[in-house]
Formats: sequence, structure tokens, C-alpha cells
Amino acid sequence: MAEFITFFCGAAIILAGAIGVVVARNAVHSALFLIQTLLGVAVIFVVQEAHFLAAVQIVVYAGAIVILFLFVIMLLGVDKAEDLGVEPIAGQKPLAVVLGASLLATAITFVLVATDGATGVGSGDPERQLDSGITDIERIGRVLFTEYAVAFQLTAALLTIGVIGAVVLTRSLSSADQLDDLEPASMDLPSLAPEGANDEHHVDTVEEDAS
Amino acid sequence: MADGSYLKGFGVTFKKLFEDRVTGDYRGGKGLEKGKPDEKRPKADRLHGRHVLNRYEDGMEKCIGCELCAGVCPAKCIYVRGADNNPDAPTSPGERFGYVYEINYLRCIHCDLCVEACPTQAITESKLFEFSFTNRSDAIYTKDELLVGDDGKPQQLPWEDWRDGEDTMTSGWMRATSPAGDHRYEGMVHWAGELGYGVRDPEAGQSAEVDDDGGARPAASSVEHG
Amino acid sequence: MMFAQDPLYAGDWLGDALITGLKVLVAFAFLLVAVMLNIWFLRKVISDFQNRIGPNTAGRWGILQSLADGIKLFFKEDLIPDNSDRFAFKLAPYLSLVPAFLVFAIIPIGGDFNGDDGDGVVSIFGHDTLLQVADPPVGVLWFLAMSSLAIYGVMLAGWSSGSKYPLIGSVRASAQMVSYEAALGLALASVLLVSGTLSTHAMVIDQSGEGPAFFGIENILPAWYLLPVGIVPFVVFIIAGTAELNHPPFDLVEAEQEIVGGFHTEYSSIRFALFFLAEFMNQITMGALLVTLFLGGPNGPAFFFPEGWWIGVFWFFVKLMGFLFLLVWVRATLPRFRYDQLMDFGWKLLIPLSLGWFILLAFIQIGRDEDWSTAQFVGLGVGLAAVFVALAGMLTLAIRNARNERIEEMEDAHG
Amino acid sequence: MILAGLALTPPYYLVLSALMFAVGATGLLIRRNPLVMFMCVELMLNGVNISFVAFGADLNDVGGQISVFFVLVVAAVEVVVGLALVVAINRRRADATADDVSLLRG
Amino acid sequence: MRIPGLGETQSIADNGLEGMDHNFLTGNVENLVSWARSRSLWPATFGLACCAIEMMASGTAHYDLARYGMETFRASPRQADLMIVAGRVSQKMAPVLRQVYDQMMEPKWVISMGVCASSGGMFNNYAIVQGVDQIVPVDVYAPGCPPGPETLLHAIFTLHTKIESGELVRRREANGGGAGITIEQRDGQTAGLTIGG
Amino acid sequence: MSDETAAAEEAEAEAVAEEAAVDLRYGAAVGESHGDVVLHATVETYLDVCSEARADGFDQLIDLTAVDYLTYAGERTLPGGLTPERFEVVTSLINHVRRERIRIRTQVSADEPTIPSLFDLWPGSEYLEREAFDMFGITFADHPDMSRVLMPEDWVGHPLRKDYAVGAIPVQFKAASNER
Amino acid sequence: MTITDETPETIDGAARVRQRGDDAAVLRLSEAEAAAIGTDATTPDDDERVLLNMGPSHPSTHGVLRLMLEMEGETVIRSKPVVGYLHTGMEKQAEQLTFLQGCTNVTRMDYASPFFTELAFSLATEKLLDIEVPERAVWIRMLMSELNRISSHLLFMATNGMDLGAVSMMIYGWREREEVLRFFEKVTGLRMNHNYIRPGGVAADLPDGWKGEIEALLELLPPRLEEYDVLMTGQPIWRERLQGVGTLNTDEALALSATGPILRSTGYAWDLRRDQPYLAYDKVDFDVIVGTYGDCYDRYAIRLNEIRESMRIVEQILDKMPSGDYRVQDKKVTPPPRIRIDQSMEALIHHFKIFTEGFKVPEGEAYACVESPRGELGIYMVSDGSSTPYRMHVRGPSFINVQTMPHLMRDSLIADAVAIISSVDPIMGEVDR
Repeated sequence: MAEFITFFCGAAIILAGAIGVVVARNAVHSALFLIQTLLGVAVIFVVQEAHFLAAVQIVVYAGAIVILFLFVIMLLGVDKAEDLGVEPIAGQKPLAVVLGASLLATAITFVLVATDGATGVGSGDPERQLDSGITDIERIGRVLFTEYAVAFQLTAALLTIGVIGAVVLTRSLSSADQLDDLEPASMDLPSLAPEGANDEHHVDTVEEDAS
Repeated sequence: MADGSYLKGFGVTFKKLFEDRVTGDYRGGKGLEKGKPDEKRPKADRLHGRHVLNRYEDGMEKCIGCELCAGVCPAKCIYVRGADNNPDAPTSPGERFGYVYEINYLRCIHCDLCVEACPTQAITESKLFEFSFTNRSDAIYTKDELLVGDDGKPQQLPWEDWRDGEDTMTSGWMRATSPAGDHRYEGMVHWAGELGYGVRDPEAGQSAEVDDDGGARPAASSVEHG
Repeated sequence: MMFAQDPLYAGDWLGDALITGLKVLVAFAFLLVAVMLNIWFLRKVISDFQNRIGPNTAGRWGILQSLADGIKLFFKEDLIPDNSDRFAFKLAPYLSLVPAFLVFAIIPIGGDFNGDDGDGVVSIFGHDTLLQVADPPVGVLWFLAMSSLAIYGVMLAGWSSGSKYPLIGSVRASAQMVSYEAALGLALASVLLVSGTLSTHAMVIDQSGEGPAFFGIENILPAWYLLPVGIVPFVVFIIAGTAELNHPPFDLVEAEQEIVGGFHTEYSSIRFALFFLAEFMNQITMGALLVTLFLGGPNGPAFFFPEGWWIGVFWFFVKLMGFLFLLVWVRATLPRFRYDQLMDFGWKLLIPLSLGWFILLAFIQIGRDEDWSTAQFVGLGVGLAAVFVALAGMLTLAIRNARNERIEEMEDAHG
Repeated sequence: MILAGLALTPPYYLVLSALMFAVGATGLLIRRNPLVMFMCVELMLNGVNISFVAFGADLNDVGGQISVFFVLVVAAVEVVVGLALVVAINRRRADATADDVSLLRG
Repeated sequence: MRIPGLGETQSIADNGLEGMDHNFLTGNVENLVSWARSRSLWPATFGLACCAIEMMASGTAHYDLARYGMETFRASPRQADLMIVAGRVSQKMAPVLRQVYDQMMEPKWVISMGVCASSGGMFNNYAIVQGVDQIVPVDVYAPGCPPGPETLLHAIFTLHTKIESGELVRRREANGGGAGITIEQRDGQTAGLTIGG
Repeated sequence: MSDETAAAEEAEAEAVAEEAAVDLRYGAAVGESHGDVVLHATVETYLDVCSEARADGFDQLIDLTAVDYLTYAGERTLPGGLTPERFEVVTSLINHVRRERIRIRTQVSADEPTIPSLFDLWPGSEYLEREAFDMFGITFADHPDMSRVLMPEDWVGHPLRKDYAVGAIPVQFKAASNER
Repeated sequence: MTITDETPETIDGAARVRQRGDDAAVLRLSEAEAAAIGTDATTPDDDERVLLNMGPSHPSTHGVLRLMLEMEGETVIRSKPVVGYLHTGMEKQAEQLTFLQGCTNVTRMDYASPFFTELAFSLATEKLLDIEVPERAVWIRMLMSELNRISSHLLFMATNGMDLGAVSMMIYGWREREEVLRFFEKVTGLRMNHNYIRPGGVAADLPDGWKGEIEALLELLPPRLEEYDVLMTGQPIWRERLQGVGTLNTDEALALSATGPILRSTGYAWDLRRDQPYLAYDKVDFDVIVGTYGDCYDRYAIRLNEIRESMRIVEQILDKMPSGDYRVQDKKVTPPPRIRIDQSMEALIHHFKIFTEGFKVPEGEAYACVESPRGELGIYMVSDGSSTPYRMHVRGPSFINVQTMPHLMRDSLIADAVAIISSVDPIMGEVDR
């Protein structure tokens, strides 16, 4: 019963957040609703005993991806409220809603039709079974580094490529100007008396080191 | 980082844990009521505090209403009006006395030029600097408030935080400036007695520290100024 | 469905609920009091570092100072700036406070872990339970999740204020916290490598008892992870944790001299108090986590075996105080980093260092598991070292090269 | 307690997943702000994730969770590159919306 | 020691919890709040001239404002309770001063530190505002040019006493704390000779 | 200004100087004041004097200010037969090598208080000239930012002119009815 | 008439600081224009530039300096110091006060080093009066100036530390300064704004036991300075934050009329105490501290080491302090000794004359300057023969040094801007006067 309550709470959080993302006029608010949704998804994961995924969901999504969204929003200053009333393409909105609704109808129909056959067939591999004695973290680790090792490494490559791509795309053209000017202004000049000669009565502070 | 210079500073701060604290625990007089520590830093002799109007040993006021102090004040914060003495019951020894004497402490910059200017040493400064006002009129001290009491001590107004000894050290700046830069006059008494204190000692001056300087101290009358 | 492991859940549900509620309440109250004392402690100790007295008028030794601050702030007028985003402005303080509290849920603050059956289980009103609010299977990942949520409070506060200094502060904050979380996570991973579990409770049990022999003398060293993990992740964790807390010398987020109050410039009254609370609560939870991960949590020194659950609480607090003292000490000593130095320090020093150490630890771990001979160890170690050196050299070269190019570019541009 | 006798069967998750996906898709089509559109994509991905986990749980196979793991990574990369594009476009022309994609042609 | 203003402030205490019957509880809450306010009086960093140096000196080791919980000088006026106007206020600075004061949240107090802030001091001229109480309501005046740290401490204690005496809402407009003169605010024009160009 | 007229003026100035039997330095009459060398220039010769001085090694402008001689009680005689005007711009220069200071006093008339800016010679004159403008209303031609520096931008009048009142108010006393 | 074409080679390294228009480091934008642009909008020529207003009430602006910063991200492109928020009308006020009262006015100008302003005022007046002050007065003046230099630089150490986040340094600097102030209080009766050095000498002789006090001070300071070295000079974070930040070269510094530590930090050894000696500085031995790179670190190190040099001078003064009069014994300038008032009518008349109308100063104009902790502090004084100055102009070193800020800050981060403001060490009272 506890599962039910948790599930429905999670579902409510998710759907409220999802609708919020779509209808919020301000991009920052959308991002906040997105966090709400993602936290809800984490709850649903916990209900399904996927603890590790729940934690990763929060760390990766909430801790990185949405932060990135917010960062870009603040960086670009595009946090002005968007007028949802304007329709650049006439009739797009109703069509979009119709499309969404039909997608939903189709999906639910599929679910209702197909659920009967979808249950009860597990794979025989004990390492992949969810109810063997080990925790889900260990299980994911084992499978990830054995069966999916190649895919795992591919994702690493993908991430690297993504990062490089991002850097290339956002590289500012004027970065040469922003170089921190560490070269001393008069490095080669000896300490001068006004006459132009070095005089004895000065102490060069820079040569002197601490204590 | 290799030479530990990141970390050396920690030693400096850590040493401080075992050094004496330098804080003087002044609590604005509040602590005294509750029996808590409430120290005031000892005052320098020459400190320019709030002023007092002095009286002679016979109780006469020293102020003669000459308005020199008012004239020299850069902030124009002194208001003096003189009046003729009643010959039967004179307020001051001379012809005139200070009838009105006010100092606006919201203007006074404590430069003590008034003390230097006063020919009769009527206005000197106490060692009190712990006072504050909640309204403007409190800050305008009238003659009644400035004048020393019958024991020769400054009056202690409710918004002032007096401690022992601060009312006895008046006239430090007057003593310091009285030789007017002439070293031969240092260490000489040249002021009349004050109510409650008599004649105050002068500052020792240079002759106290340098013996072989310029011969003996001149008799007051033999030195020609200028 | 299993949220967390605790012997408690074997009992009846009503008792469980009551005990759990009690634990939450106690933890919350404890944290509030601890924060109060922490602020007072900070002000007193930093006064000592500076030859002054510090607060001494509010209560005896000024111990009620933070209470006075709190009450005053509570009764102060509140304000939401006109050009602020009201929704986010109101939300932000809670977003930074709640994670700070939630992290504390996984910290075991006491219990007797000594002896053979020392599993830290205590009995409250006849119910066996742990002295921690929850022990989820994901353990320290919970901490990472919550600390990444804590960024939102800072970020939204700065953004929603609708003025410039807070925005700069919040942008700085988010960049700083995200970068240092990487170093923090890697330091944490080193611990996980040794512990083999994510559960804080299991870690503390693992750290109980006697440590390795020290020059043949038993019972001297504790079994804390500090030893098997090594000093490097410990130091990295402290530094990155300090940065994560926005504590000096990493307090660029609220660097008064530069950007006034940083993200909380526009906050007043109780909302500001919440930020204040969150900041110091974070210090405590960060310290508690450090103690749990590296210093054996409630475990006392190995040679010291009194009985009772309270002894764990005692040791836990002693260690926590040590960390808090260290924080104050750092605050009193070091000047503030500049933004680019901070980023350099994080990305170019801490992250490579902790990553390298992590690989080294993994190498040793594997070697131990596979029973490598000394020759194998040395050979592979030399190879690994060579790879590291080559990598570091290449990195340095690349940085220098890029720099030279930029200088040339600049010289061309400026003639 | 009406719910007491019921079991939490896969259709619950799948319906939730479908709902999320549909909301995300609708949002993607409605909104013009490229950032919000990205968020809607995230919604759709998460909807699918739920069904992955649900199937995994139902089939007693950890493969579902593994898939989610990979989806997470892909989502992260997608966001990184996508946001970089948004930043780059925004440099050239402030307040560009998705209707101005023609910018990308040069 | 008696601190002046007690008599005046008590009559204002009525404004504090308006229309509320004072019973044991509200009385104690009020006491507690005023206790907290006096013990945790965070000053805004508003240093102007010489007095600012002495104000900072009061915060450091020898005088240690921290003893009263006042070491937390707030850079943001939103979080400050006390504005110490430390130094002369020029005609150019006056609007800024008022703005900072307006940004502070109630309850807020003002100490006019030094004679320049209180009345212009020796700078009785076109450039200086002759008394900051023309711009913001002042609670305590500290004399001296500049007031030594002890004088500032004394002023702060006077203020503490005012706060503790139950003055919950503190402005005392009606019963005239000042000496009753108002000076016309000059804006760019001197009263006497003016010359164009 | 064409070369011809400049030359003519120079010759005229020299003639005047000879007449008054004063030395000329950088084309300006040399005076002396309490051990300092003072050059007396006019608005026309000012810039030439300054640039020659700079060429001669006076590498730093140390001070620039103005004086309003409207109510000056004393006599004002200037060497070289120069006519005293209401305003005087005083420029102090320093030659670090010779450890020498000179002061250039330039007469500026009240009718047209304009004088060339020294910004191109010594950029450090920027604020000093702004101050002189702010306080005296003397305009410096070709100054990059001729605006008030100390007073608020919308202030009327130039406070340091002698006909600008000091703006004092009576000091408060209890017994005095604001009579002073 | 174009001047730039014929400028000599020697100074033309400073072309950068002579720029006008958009290329210049100085943002020449009036407040009204800035207000019109608004805080959120950007300047028209570049989309990413934002106008940020720092001050006048900002923790790190040393009082009431206001900076308009044109920022690109966190980088300062152009900037403009807006001053005048502490404009006190001192030059006008000086025309109302006699020469005797004048010191009370000027001493409130540079409140970190009041003795120097008093000294410059007195020197200028004495130049006009054409009087020679007695030996002892000269040495007392030197003693007080050097101690004041120490206290002023300690103040700098403290605020510089605070600006860079070293909170303890802030307290330590003040702690040592307090000790110096207590000596001042013993001598002059006030902690600040002393009105002690006056035309004709000093107001009062040194008090009894002054030598012991100074010896104690000289004993106390060196180990504390060592501590500063450990806490800051040797601290890598500190060095990183200051070295290479806010650089200026000699040509630029000269062109901008900068003096004091700013000029010396560029490696140019110019110190009035040595190069145009006043008082008795030619009779004491000390070194001029110069830097090499002209950066914030050099300016910090110069000030730290100048404390040491000042202590050296003070030590020599202790040995060489002559005895004798300490105020010129000219009855026109100095009031008579108090005892003479009672004895001689003439003295009484002089006393009254001096304190009512002050002493008259012959017609003429003079400029006197001293090396204050911030650079050349000069006073240009015109007298028309009355007892008040006809015109007194102050060459405030901070006022002129403030001009260097935009050039120092160009292309640096906002955190550096804070370090730069701090290293210029402006005293706003002197900037705005």
C-alpha cells in the first residue's frame, strides 16, 4: 500500500512538473518545474527498487544538466517572460495539442493491449536478475563493465566529443584580448633614480623575498 | 607550496591563541551597574575632552567674558556674552564676567584653541570623552553645566560616563602649551590656583631630560619674550 | 520496497513511525542548536585568533549571541524587491536549507561500534535502531545528490533578486560549486574503493576496532579509512569541501569587498536568516561527513574501550569540533582566492590529483586482490608512473603552447 | 482501503510514462524558446526512462536500468551540445527563437 | 547611570504594540525582542570620512565591537539594523545616504557619529549638509571630531538603552527629539550671492 | 594661428620683455617667488610655454589650479608688462633630472575664461583641469571630458569664485537667537 | 596647434594613457548619460558590455569613491572614478579661517596622515612669512611625520588585507596602528586631526617620557612586521592575487602625474624627502624603496618596507633630537608664554591680537610640498597681506593618483579592481577635499 501512495505522489509531482515546464512563461520557472519532475522520476525509481538510478538521476540531472540550463539562461539573460499568446505559425498550438493527445491515446492503447504478454518472462542469467541477493549497485556495475563494456566506453567517447564540441562552439572570438596580462610593465628596466643612473639609496622590494 | 609558505601563516595565527587579548572591556558604564568588568583606558594627560569652566580658589569664576575663545574657535561653537560685575557681589575678580557661556558640542572639534587663547585659564578640558546625546539640545552645554561645582570638580551630567580620576586631570593642554614654544619657560608655574586643586604642577619639559641645556631656568621676570 | 536499512523496520509500524519521527525531530533540533553554537564558536575562536574577546554580552560568554541574531532577524521587516522574481525569491532560501538538513539524515552520530558485536545498534523504548535518521542503500550518493541540489538555492537567490551584484555572485557560486563537486566526488570515490559499500553505517562498522599494526605495536592506530585511503583524498576532501561551503578562502560568492553580499544581498529578515542557517548547517554536515568517511565516525581510538552509546556521540563531536576549528583557523589565516585562481586550483590541481590518487588506489586494490608479487607491483607501478608523468608533461606543454599562441595573437593585435 | 489489495503492475508505470512523453512532445511543439524546448526533450526522455525501468523490473532484468543509464549519458551530451549551439546563436543574434533556425545556414 | 531619553521613549512605547493589551506574554515577547535587537545590532558599512576610520578602529582588537555582537558589518543595507553616519555628508552624498537609509529594513536606527555628521562641524559651508538629521532621523548623536572609539561605544550603549526600554517602533516624530530647528535644504544654490556660469 | 602672426607676437612679447628688463624663458617672463621660479604667460602663449618646458625635460605636471583675484587687497604687478586679469591659472611642473620646479602663472580674463588644455602634453592634467573648471568656471579647450568633478553635475555656480558665498548657517545656541 | 607630433621621445611611452574616445581606458561618460543608459542596458557599440556602478557606498571603495565600470562579463574594460562625494569645501573654508586656525581645517583632509597636511600648510605659511622654525620644532615635525607614515601604512596594510579577504590582517594592522595613535594622543591630546604642527613650529613640546614610549614602539613593531611577511608577503595566494595585477610603467606614471608609492613601484626612485629635502631629512640616513614591475604587489611591498625605513628614521631622530625652542619666537606669529600675559601689557596685547585676528602674512604666493604616504602633498597659498589666506589650494596626491585607476584596471577582473583600488590607497577626504 505504501508503494501505491508513493507512486501516486510521485506521479502527481511528475505530471504537475511536466505541465509546469510546458506552460511556465519564464524559462527559469520551466527549469524549476523540470527539477520537480526529475525528483518525481527519482521517487518512481525508488519505488521500483532502482536506488542507484534514483541517486544518479538527481546527481546528473538536477546537479548538472538543469544547472547548465540555468547557467545558460542567466548567462544569456534570456529570462524574460515569453508571451505564450503569440503564435508565429497559425494554428500550430491546437495541432500540437491534438498531436500530443493522439500520441497519448495510442501509447495507452498499446499499453492496455500489450500488458498481458509482457509479464513474467525473465532472462535466465542470475547476474542480471533483480531478486538475487546482491544490491542493484553491484548488479549494475557488473553488467555495465562486462556485457556493456564496449557501449560504456563509447559513451565515454561520446561525452568527450560533446565537451569538445561545446568548447569549440562557444569559444569566444576575442579570447586573445582577455589574456591576463602577467608580463610586468617594465620588467627589463632597472630601478632608476631620476637622473637615469642606478643609485645606491634604494631598496628593490621585489628582489627581497619574504622574511 | 614546496616550502610550506601556504602553511606558515597558520603558525602566526595559531600563536595568537596564546597571546594576551588587547581588548579593553569598556561597556559604557553599563557594566558598573551590574558589577561586571567595565574598564576605561587611562587617559593621556593632554587629552582634549569636554570642557570645564574653572573657578579660583576663593570660588570666583575665572571667565571674564573676553570672548577670545569664541573668536578663535574655528567651528564658531562657543557663544560668550560678557556683563559687568555687580560690585557688591562680583562673579569674577575683574570688571566683567561671562554672563552667557555656551558650547555646542555638535560643532566642537576639540582643537582646544580656546584653551590656548583663554588669558585667565578659565576654560580647560577634562578627560571625559565618553558622552553622547539623544537630542540636539542636550548637546548645547550652558554655563551652568560647564562650570565646576563647589568642590572644584566638573559637573557630571547624566549622559556622561565619568570615572574616578577623570575630573582631576583637567588643564593638561593648557599646561603643555603655556610656554608657547619658549623652552626657557618650560617647567614654570604660571597660573592661578583652582578651586579644589590649588595650583597644578607644570609639565617637566626638556630641562627635565637634558641637564646641560642652555643654562639655568630664568627667573620669570628676566626673560624677555620676542 | 525498501527505503533504508534499519533494524527498526522489523518491528511494528506504529512504533517505527513514532521512533522515526522522534529521530527526525531530535536531529532537526540538534542541528539547530549545533548551528547556533557553531556560529558562536566561530565568532569566539576567530576573536581569539585576533587578540580580541568576541561576543560576551548576550548570555554568559556571549553564548546566546546567535539566538539574539536569530530573534532579531525573525522580527525584522521583510522585503521582496520590486524587480525580483517573487516565486523564486521566496523559494530560494528553503532550497538551500532543506538539502543541508537532509544530508544530515545519513550521518551516524553515535552508537557503540566497539567490540565484537559492535554494530552501533541502540535501543530506544525497546526498539532497536541506529543513531542516524536513515541509512539508505545509496548512502553517500545521497550526499552528492543533496549537495548538488543545494546549488539551486544560491543560484536562484542571486538570479531572482533582479540586481547585478547578486547575479554575479550566483553565477560565481554555481560555477564554483559544480567544479569543486567533481573533486569532492573523486575524493569520495577513493573512500568507496576501500570501503566497498555506500552505506554510511556499514562504513562506520568497517572502521571500528583495531587498525593495522604500527611498527609491530598493535592497538595504536585506529581502523579509520584515513590510513588505507591515504592523506591525499582526505586533504582534497577538506579543500573541496571548504570550497563547496563557500567558506574562506573560497568565499567569492559573498566576497563583501567585491560584490557586496553576493547572492543574498537583497535578502533581509527571516529569509536571510535561513541562508545564514543553511551556510552554517552545511559546515556541520560537511564536517560530519568528513568524520564519517575518514575519521571513523563515532568510533573512538582503538585502544580506548569504554561502553555505551554515548561514547560514540562524544567522539563524534570531538572530531566534528576539530573540523570546525580548522575552518575557523583557515578563515583567520588565508586571503581570498581570485575567481580564475579558484578555478585553476580546482581543475588543474585538485581534480587531477584526486583522480591520479584514485587510480593509484585502484591499482593497489587490484594488486592485493590478485596477489601480485612485488616485481609485478613495481613493474606496473613504474609503468603507471611513467604514464602519469608523460600525461602531466603533455598537459603542461599544451597549456604553455596555448598561452604562447595567445600572447603572439595579442601582440599581433596590439602591434 | 481500496488500494490495499491492488498490486503496482507495469501498466501504471507505462501510463505515467506515456503521459509524460505526451506532455513533453506537446511542449516541444508549442514552445518557441529553444531552452524550454530542450527541457521538453528531457521530459520525453525521462518518460521513456520510467518505462525502461518498469519493464526491467517486470522482466526481472537489470538491462532496463542499464538502458536508463545510457540514456542519461546521451541526454547530458545532447544538452551540452545543444546549449552550446544556443549560446553560439545567441552571440550572433540575441533573442533568437527556434523559428530562426535559418540562421544556422550561415 | 541614567541615560537620557528614557523618559521620552517610554511615552512612545505605546506606539509599539498598538492597541494590544499588554499581558504577561506580550510583555515578555517584547522584552525578548528588544533584548535580541540590542544584542545583535548589525551596522551597515557606511563610512565617509575621518569618523569611518575611528568606526573601523572600534571594530578592531582594542575596542572590539564584537563584544556586543556588532562585528558583522553588513555590506548590504537590507540586512543592517544600524546606520552609523561616520563623517561629513556632502550635498552630493546626501541623496545616496538617504537611499541607503531607505534600503534598510525596519526597525532601523541611526547614529550620527561626529560633529560633521551631526551639524556640519567646522565645515559650515556650501558643500556640507549641516546636520544629517535633515536627511534621516537620528537617534543618537556622538560628539567629537572624530569621536574616539569609546565615544562611539558610549553612543551605541545609549542606543542599546533606548532599544531595551521598549521602543518597539522607534521613530519619534511627534515629540521632537531635535532642538527644533530645520534648515532649508539647499539644492545647488547658495543662499547668498549666486553667480552664473 | 599662422606662423607669421605667431612670430610677430613673439617678437612683440620679446620687445615688451626687453622694455621691462625681464628674463624670458620658454617665451615667458620669469619672476621669482620665495625661491621658486615663476613664469608668467598669457592664454595665447600658455601652450607654447608648456610644450617648450616639456621638451626641456619638465616631464611631470605636478599641479594645476586657479586663483580668482576679484577681491585681492594687495597690489598685483606682473613682470613683462602683463596685465593682471581676474583669473590666474597656476601650473606647476617638475623636472626630475635637474630636480627643478617651475610654476607658470597664466592670466585668464573674466570675460572669456578659456585656456587650452594640457591633456595632450600631460594626461595627468585631466582631473586638475576638471577641478579648476568645477571650482572656477574656467574652460579648458580641447579637454577630453570637460565636466564637473567634485560638485554634483547639476550644481549651479562655481564655489571657489570670490563672489560665491561660503554658505554658512548660524550655529545653534540656546541663549542666542541666531543673531550671528 | 598639435602637440603630439613634436613630443620628445623620452615621454612618449605614455601614448596609451593619452588616448581619447572609445579606445581609452577612461570611461568618459557623465552621470546623466550613464543614468540614461541605465544599469541593465548595454552601451550601444558592443552588445556584451554592461555598465556596473561600484560605490559610493561599497565596502571596498575606501569611503565614498564611486567607480563606473564598463564590464564584459567580469572583466573591466573601461572605468571612470567618480569623486566628489566627500567634497568638503576645505579650500573655501580655508579662506574663512586665519592662518592660526588653518591647520584645524587641513588636518581633516587626509585623515590617515593628518600631520602631513598640517606640515604642508605650515611650510607654505612659513615660506610666505619668511621665517625659520627652530631646530627642535623641525625634528619634532619629522618625528611625528614619520610615525604618522607608519600609522598610515599600517592602515593600508589592514585595509589591503581586508579587501583581499585576509580578515586577521585587518585586525592586526589596526592593532599596531592603535599603539602609534596612543603616542599621538599623548603628544597632541587627540588621536586624529591633531592641529599640532602649526605655522611657526609645533603646538606643544613632546611630553615627559616620550623617548621611552617610542622605544617601546620601535621594539613592538619589527616582530609584527615579520608576522605580516609570513601572513601576506610570503603567502602564495597573496602573491598570486597581487603580482602582475594593475601594472603601470614609469612613463605612464609620470604622464599621469602619479607620485608616491605608485611612481616608485615602477622603479623610479623619486622621493621628496631625499630628492628635494625639506625639514631635516638631509641629516638622516634612509633608503628610498622602489619596485620593479609597477604592480599591486610592488606597491604593497613598498609600503611595508617604508614602515621599516620610517622606523630607521625615527631611531635616528631619537638620537639627534636637539633641545631648545620648538616654536619660532617671533611675537608677531607666536603668542607669548602664558606667564608673560600677567607680567607685561605688551604680551597681553600680542596674545589678544594673535587670538582674535591672527597674524598677518605678507602678500605673495608660495608652494610647499611634502612627501606624504600617498605621494607629493603640496599646498599652494596666496596671501593678500591679511591674516587669512587669500587662496589655498591643495595638491592632494590621492586626487591625482585616482586618475591612474582606469589605466591600472583595464582588462582586469573585478576582483583585481578591488585589489587595485586598495593598492592606490586613496583617502577620499583628500581626494575630494
